[in-house]
Amino acid sequence: MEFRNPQEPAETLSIRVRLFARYAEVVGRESFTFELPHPATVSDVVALMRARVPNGNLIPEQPLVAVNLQHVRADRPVHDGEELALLPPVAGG
Amino acid sequence: MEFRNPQEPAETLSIRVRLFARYAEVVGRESFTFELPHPATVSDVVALMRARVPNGNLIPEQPLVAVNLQHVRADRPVHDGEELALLPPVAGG
Amino acid sequence: MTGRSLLYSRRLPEGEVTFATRRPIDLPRLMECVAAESVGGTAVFVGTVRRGAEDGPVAGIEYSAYEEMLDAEFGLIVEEAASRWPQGRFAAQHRLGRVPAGEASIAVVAATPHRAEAMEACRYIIEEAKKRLPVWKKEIFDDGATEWRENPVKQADAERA
Amino acid sequence: MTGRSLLYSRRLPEGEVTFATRRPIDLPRLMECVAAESVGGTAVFVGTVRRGAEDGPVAGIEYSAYEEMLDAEFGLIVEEAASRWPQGRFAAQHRLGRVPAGEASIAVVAATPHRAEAMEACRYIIEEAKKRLPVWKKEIFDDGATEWRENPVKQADAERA
Repeated sequence: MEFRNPQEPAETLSIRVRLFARYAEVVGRESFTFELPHPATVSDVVALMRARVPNGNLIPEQPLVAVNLQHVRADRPVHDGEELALLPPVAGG
Repeated sequence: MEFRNPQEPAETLSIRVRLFARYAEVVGRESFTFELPHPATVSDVVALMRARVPNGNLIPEQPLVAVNLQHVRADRPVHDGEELALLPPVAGG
Repeated sequence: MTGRSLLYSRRLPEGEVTFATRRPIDLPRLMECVAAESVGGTAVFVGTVRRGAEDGPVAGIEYSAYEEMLDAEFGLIVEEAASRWPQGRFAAQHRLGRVPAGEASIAVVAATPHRAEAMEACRYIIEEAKKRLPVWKKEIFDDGATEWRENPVKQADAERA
Repeated sequence: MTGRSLLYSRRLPEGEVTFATRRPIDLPRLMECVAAESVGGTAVFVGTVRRGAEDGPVAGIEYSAYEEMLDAEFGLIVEEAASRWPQGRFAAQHRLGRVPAGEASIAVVAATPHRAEAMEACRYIIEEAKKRLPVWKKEIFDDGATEWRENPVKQADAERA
């Protein structure tokens, strides 16, 4: 029988991943939503995506990632409902 | 009786002095022509002008001078018929 | 809020010029934005799509962006410039979508009381923009072939995040 | 040849734009002059007459020059820039006569394949122009008073000649 403390975060995290430019092109889509067990980090989400999505392995193991419009580190914990943006090396200007 | 070698330069130099901006304003004219004995340097011409021209002493003893559109040093010899431009400190742009 | 940002001088009314634009860059308009009685020097940088690339004649470049983050990151860059050059007035645009060869993809304008700061601020903004803005480009060649182009990344920058 | 000079990129037809001008500076025209397929970066500096000077509100500045030497000296500066940045294309104008506050007195445009050189070349040209061009300015205040203004001269520069 499962006991769950209501103060604790959900056991399962729902994370949306957005892909841009070349990354979107290689996997043929601009976004995915993944469920994964709590706790998880940015790099866990990336690893899951690389394993699950066709051609996901063409995306680097440590891409630039932004959450809430800011760059984040690979070891940052992710929270339920967050959106991760995977950014290819930039090429503005 | 005077003997003069035709290969030698004229005994007297005729030099035109042009003045610009503040220098022209202080002496009230934009050009003068001076006669002075050969040999002479740029600084001899400036000294003559400072002595002869009303308010000439308000022009510095060593102003910037250009001949043939190029800056020259105060000890440069002057040649008959040359034009010396006396340039106040520049203020372009 | 895609492509609809304020930015530029903090003294300008919001929304006058948007940073991201799908139309040709309007440099005279950007220069009007920064004009002021206090301004003695205005420095501008304009980046243009070059026709002659390494792999053949380029017809144009298709620029795409993470637009919300583009606005946010450019806002940060302008804030940084404004704190380094408090009297500075700044305006910029980045064009998105297809930009034909010969046309401008980015313009940065920095105006300050004296000339040295204008040039330094302009350079700061363009260098940071090149490193940080989430913009990507795909070269389109005359024969229709395309190729993603990435700016050279220094290791130190890659590890910054 | 007063005010009628060639200059600019050595690749431009002579006489297209004169360096010294008594009309408002035409920046779009200068930028057209340097445009080319090879250009990836264009840097611009515009110097503007400031309204707020130390001694009161400035209505304008009266610029005068030794015009033949202005052309020659600016030609030298452009030659120097062309030898340092052989792929560079350069254009510039200096306005003479009375320039009202808020209007441009000088503009320098430098275009190169890549951005760093464009900004460096533009800066080289404007800094040399400020030090070397035989141009003088008289500030005209709102009350009609006037005052000659000279750029600060470093001793090393004064001794150069």
